Amino acid sequence: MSETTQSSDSYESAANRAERVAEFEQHNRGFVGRLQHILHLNPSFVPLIVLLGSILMFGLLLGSKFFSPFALTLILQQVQIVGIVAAAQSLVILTAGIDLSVGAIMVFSSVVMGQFTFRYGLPPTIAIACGLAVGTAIGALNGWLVARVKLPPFIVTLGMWQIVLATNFLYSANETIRSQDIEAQAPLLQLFGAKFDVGGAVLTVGVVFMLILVFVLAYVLKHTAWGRHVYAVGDDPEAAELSGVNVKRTLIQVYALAGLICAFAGWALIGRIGSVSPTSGQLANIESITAVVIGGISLFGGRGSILGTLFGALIVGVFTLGLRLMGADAQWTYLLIGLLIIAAVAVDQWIRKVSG
Amino acid sequence: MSETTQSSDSYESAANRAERVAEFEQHNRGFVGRLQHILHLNPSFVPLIVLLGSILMFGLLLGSKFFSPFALTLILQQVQIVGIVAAAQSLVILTAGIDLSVGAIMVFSSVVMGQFTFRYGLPPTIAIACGLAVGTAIGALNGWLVARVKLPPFIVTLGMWQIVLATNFLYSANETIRSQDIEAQAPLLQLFGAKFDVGGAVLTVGVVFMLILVFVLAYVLKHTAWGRHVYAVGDDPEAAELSGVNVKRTLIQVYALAGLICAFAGWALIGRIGSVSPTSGQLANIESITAVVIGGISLFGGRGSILGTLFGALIVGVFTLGLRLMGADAQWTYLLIGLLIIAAVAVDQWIRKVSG
Amino acid sequence: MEPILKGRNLVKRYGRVTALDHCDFDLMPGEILAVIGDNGAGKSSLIKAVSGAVIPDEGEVFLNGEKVSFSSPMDARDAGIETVYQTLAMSPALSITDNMFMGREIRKSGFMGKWLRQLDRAAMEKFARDKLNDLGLMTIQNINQAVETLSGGQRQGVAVARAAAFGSKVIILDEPTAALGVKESRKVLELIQDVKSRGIPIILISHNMPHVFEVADRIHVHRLGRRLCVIDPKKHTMSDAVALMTGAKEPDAQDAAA
Amino acid sequence: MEPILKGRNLVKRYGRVTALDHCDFDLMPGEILAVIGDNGAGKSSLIKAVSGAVIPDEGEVFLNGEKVSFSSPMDARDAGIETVYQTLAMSPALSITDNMFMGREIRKSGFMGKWLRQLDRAAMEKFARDKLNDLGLMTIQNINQAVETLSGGQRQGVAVARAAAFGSKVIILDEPTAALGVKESRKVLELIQDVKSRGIPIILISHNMPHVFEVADRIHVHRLGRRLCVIDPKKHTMSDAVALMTGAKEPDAQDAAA
Amino acid sequence: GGHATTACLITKTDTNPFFVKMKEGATAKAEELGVELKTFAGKFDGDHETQVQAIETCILDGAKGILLTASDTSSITSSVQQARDAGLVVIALDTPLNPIDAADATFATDNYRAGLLIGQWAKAQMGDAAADAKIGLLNINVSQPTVGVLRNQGFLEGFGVDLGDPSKWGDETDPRIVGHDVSDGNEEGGRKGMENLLAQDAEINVVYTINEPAAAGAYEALKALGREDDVLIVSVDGGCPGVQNVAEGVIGATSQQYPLLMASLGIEAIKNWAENGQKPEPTPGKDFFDTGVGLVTDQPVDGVESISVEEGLAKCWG
Ligand SMILES: Nc1ncnc2c1ncn2[C@@H]1O[C@H](COP(=O)(O)OP(=O)(O)OP(=O)(O)O)[C@@H](O)[C@H]1O
Ligand SMILES: Nc1ncnc2c1ncn2[C@@H]1O[C@H](COP(=O)(O)OP(=O)(O)OP(=O)(O)O)[C@@H](O)[C@H]1O
Ligand SMILES: [Mg+2]
Ligand SMILES: [Mg+2]
Repeated sequence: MSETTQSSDSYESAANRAERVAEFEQHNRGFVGRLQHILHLNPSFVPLIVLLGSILMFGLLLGSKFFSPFALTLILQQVQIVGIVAAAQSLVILTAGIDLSVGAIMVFSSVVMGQFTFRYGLPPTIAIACGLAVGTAIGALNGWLVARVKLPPFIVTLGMWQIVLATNFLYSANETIRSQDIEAQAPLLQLFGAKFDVGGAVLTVGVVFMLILVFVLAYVLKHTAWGRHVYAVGDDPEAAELSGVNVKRTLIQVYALAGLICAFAGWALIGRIGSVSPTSGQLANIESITAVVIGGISLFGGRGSILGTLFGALIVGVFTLGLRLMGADAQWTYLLIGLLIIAAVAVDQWIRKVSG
Repeated sequence: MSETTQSSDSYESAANRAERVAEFEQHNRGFVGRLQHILHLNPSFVPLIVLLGSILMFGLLLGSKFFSPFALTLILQQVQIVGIVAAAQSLVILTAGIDLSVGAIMVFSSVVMGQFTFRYGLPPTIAIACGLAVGTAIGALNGWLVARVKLPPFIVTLGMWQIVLATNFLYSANETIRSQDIEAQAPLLQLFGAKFDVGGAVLTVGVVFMLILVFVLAYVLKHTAWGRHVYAVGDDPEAAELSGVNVKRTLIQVYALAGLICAFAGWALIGRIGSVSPTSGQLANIESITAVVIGGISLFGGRGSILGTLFGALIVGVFTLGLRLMGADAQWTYLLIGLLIIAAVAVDQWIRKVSG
Repeated sequence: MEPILKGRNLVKRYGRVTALDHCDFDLMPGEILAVIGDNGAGKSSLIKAVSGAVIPDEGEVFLNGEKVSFSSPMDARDAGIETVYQTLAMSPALSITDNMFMGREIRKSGFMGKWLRQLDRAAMEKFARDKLNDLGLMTIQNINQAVETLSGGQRQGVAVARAAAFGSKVIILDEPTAALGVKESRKVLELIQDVKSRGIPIILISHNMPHVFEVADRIHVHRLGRRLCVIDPKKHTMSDAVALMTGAKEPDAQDAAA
Repeated sequence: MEPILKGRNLVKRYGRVTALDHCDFDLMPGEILAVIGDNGAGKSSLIKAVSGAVIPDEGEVFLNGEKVSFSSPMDARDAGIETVYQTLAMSPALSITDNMFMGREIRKSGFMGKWLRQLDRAAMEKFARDKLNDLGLMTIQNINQAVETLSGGQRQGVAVARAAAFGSKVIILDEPTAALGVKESRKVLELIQDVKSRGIPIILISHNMPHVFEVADRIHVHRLGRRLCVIDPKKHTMSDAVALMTGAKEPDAQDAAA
Repeated sequence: GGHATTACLITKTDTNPFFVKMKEGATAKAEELGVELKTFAGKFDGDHETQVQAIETCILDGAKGILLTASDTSSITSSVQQARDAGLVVIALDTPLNPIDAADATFATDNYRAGLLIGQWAKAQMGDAAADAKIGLLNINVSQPTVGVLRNQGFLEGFGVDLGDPSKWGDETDPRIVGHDVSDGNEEGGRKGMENLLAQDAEINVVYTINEPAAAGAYEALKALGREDDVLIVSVDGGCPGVQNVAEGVIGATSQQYPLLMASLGIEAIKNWAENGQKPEPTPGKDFFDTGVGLVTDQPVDGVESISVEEGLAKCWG
């Protein structure tokens, strides 16, 4: 059928004569333009701006009371547990999942660490390893149910939350292990509470751990193949599967890693509150999800940056302390935090829109 | 250029010679096949099967204790509040949103109804109207923030939850209005608690309201244009917008309607617990979302049926009562409910898969 | 003659990418205007800008000589402009019928429709079935199938059927035959002729030159985000058109002015 | 000669819809096999069944004469079968580069790559840029643009570039030029010839008859979920092909047997 | 065993050690008396609905009596009435209902008195310095459940602060109060709440806490600043870890309650009701049966009755 072939070729061949790379008018940018451009490329800077803005605001309102090294490091210390858990939550949410069991895994891991040391007399290192293993295992089970049995993450982790929390209470018999006992017999459990001074500011190992964790995860998500797969799975799991990502394996890994991070949060929790208390961490779910969403990660998966989560957690921390310092009572603080969560995200949206 | 036109036409015209509607082999179905087909067309029957299965299971385990009219209507009574709230939640989740403020709206509306009657001495009808209006207004505000300011529903309703709850505590001064007082002075507030006998089974107005509400909403969602728009908005808001749905208006209406339904739930709550208690309803969020998800509505919006939600709420109710009757203590009940939530959804998934 | 739909100096930027670069556009009453251009030239952006789907950063749109500013596709639809977008704009989980009637559902007559606002499914299904048959989409076995279960071409057919059935002033088709089979493409071309004979002007974006030259009255050549020229298919060859849109050839003075 | 990829008696049902109805399929080594058929005939379902994207309800697939049962597209890819799906299978929020290298990313050499598993973005970007230039997709201004911001044709170009770059045994293209411009389509056809000259067989699904007749060695005509016949483009006209696939003509006995 | 007497124990939560002990006491006593015991608990402090459902379940289950620590003392009365109408004896444990005679009997600690004792002790302990003390209060949560309010207001009364409305905390105007914060009654919340209070005023020297876990958390916060030795922490509950903390100087004084006693008395009463149809009598002069409060401290002060840590440890419930 060469005649038809030619006829089709005849006009199409006109296309091959010349080629030029597209060049559109490049409009000039001033400072604002450049800022917009930076924000456009690094959306996690948006919550950073909100964070800096809120620090500035409270700084102006409260002066040195707020701008003291004490207050500022206090925020970091208050945020550390939520920050660590929110890092785990970010991973899961990036895959378009959600993990309601983070708080339960955290507190159960800490209980395992404590009880294994005190009830069974294991060396703290082993007990801690067991705690971390338990957290990872629960996470992996979540992942298995989500990836293999194809259950919705919300349901899996909701069920797991109840299961782990109930197990936690049944196993620990609701008994607290006292700070003094831990200090005397297994100080390693309190490692994350160890303090050191950095120019007047008191940091704890837990705070440093949180910061390192977030930066390591940011690196992994951005600069390794695994990280890209996490985004792809969250973005469109079908497309990811078709284009060669082992979606199931990635999901299981993400949930397991989230479990491990929560177990670390459990260890950090012992450092923070001194004791091992089975009733801790009941708000960790909602607080971690809040941090993630304020930080700009989409609950529909695949979009956002884990640095944003850190800023999100800090924004809430700044507001909470700032309001208390301004003398708002507990109920009013609660109300105002609600307002400010909405406002923070509204500002965030607005900046994004402006930076187009 | 008629010559080229013809050349293109010459072979394409071959297409026009004959036409036949496609007929593929229609494979025969037995009973199983027919069941599969029914389930395929009515996915909300799947949670119904799980529900019937669980009633049967507890019936076999507990005998007449469970199969008594009292026990079975007790489940309905225990489920009514969650059922009503879950109906509101279903609407919101169908639009790919989530409403964490449902519980707060519910109690605050009930507090408004109670305080307006007792603090300001308004006639109960007016106080109730005010309560319903307040609920609707809060819902509409949620909707406005989601639709117009384009904030994520999770954040909007999280913030609103805190705001409304704190307002509730501040306004009510944490004071309970006692059942005896309501009975004496404003029995209308307890309307939803009114009981009537239907062949040994005791039903309340609240239960009947829940059932009617669900069926009305099922009708609206399936058989009216507005209902189809709700699905379209949840499915793909951009496509819905492009194909002529007023996405913003629909969203605002959905959230406002959800607020109104929650306010009705607040009224029903007074009927159920007799008094107006500002500390009620703190678990309404999570319980309503659980019912919705067990009922098979996708958290990503646009898929599922509100009848499923009713069955989802009932499944949890059956499990809870059944386990309590079997003497499981509280933590064991939570643990088993956790397991059963996962199992219920797993069975659901499995039936769906088999009915392909 | 005054154009029925006119764009002037339209600009749309996406971050660093300029999709429309001070672009003009004219659609005359009753004509079929083809828009051709390379991938990424900005054709879809152009029709989105005139149909309310995106709001241009600069520039103006006129309908029947009057300045309009559509803030949503609904505004444009209410003004009688019906568009098939390249992405098709359908709700995947909803049925074919639901999608076709989205936003203009038919209600039952009588009490059920008036007071209970019940939809007349039977009427809508029949209408949908007929329109699909007109397009020769016979392989669609079930009119209540969810759109996500349709083949690529079937989906496109549904979108075209919707626009053709409801457009009253202007119909815009962005690559309506891209995924269609030979037979179905033919049907769409017939449909376009048919719509034109009803006096409704059409904008057709297509990469299929034979189709364009078969039906178009005028051809708008789009290049690098703007209108390069408008040519008359009776005076130019397909090779000319292709050479123009790929930049191999400069337009004649009078065409560029057009 | 033994087919390199063979399907026998493939069946795929979706609820009430039968997409593949005891369908056979053969791809010979080194050939370009075109698959044509009406919209909804089951062409995409067929190639999904042989590339692991769906698991057929019945029937068998053979690669190089050996029975294979791919449980995921990854299995097929590992066996050297690279596919461009009609839906393109790209992650909208990720960049062009990320999408092209999904699942086979290049790591940096040395410590950063070996121990910190850092990706070599520069190398990947260069490779991606080159492949896109080969296809003449010059209007893509920014290689790190998210795929969702590309025009329809640009997106398709990226998917084709990916398959062509990485396919080693079989390349399957499901309507690769549907959204492409004239120039870009030409480039894809050239690319197909080029891949064939490297000895890699290609399955090409297309509704564009001139393209099919230009490049195909054999044409598999698909109708109502099964292979109607296989024809030789040198012995049949386009009109024959169209008549066959639309059911206007019955196949000759020897073609139907093929 | 359908023939044995069935009793129900419904607690506010079963995560608070206090209620865990109450359940242990009830279980032990029930075993001893051959009573079949079913236990129920709310999901959090203030979870009223779950308690209502538990009462309904008990009625359905044919139980003879219910031991109840109510989350919402006035709302629960209609459900309680329903149970009593069905022939069950309902005994309020720890927290009296509102009105108190809504239950058949009440075996309770006086939470207000528990607060009062630690308030008086703290005031006496500080002596003259009490006049310009800086007080921080760590409550349970913003929904202000009644126990929390009673303990808090009791403490302030004992310390000599003008209460304002005694049915809620937070409306006092006394300048000595730095602030109220919430602790969720656990270590984590205790630490955070204390930090927030300290950020408002680092000079705080008296801290009231809702319970001993919150006190332990507050202590950690103070320790982080090196101020653990100049602040007086008082608390309520008297669990063994708490009393141990009194011994070690973490907590200055705590008001001890006796959940085991309440529970075992309650079981006995139900057994008695089932077999003899008799209801328990209140403590003479009170409208409830007072199971008593003991102030545990090693630094007794004049005018406030207290018991030593040894005694407290002997009676503690942990
Ligand atoms: N939402 C968006 N965000 C960023 N860039 C965009 C967006 N939409 C389009 N673009 C860019 O604008 C340019 C023009 O795109 P457009 O879709 O208008 O092209 P087109 O002419 O329709 O191409 P095709 O023929 O391939 O459909 C492209 O370079 C594309 O990458
Ligand atoms: N996931 C699915 N669920 C239900 N039905 C489906 C699904 N996928 C395909 N089908 C149906 O199977 C039939 C064959 O579809 P397929 O996509 O294979 O057609 P095709 O030949 O590729 O058509 P086109 O040329 O339009 O791409 C169609 O009728 C379609 O509606
Ligand atoms: Mg386009
Ligand atoms: Mg196809």
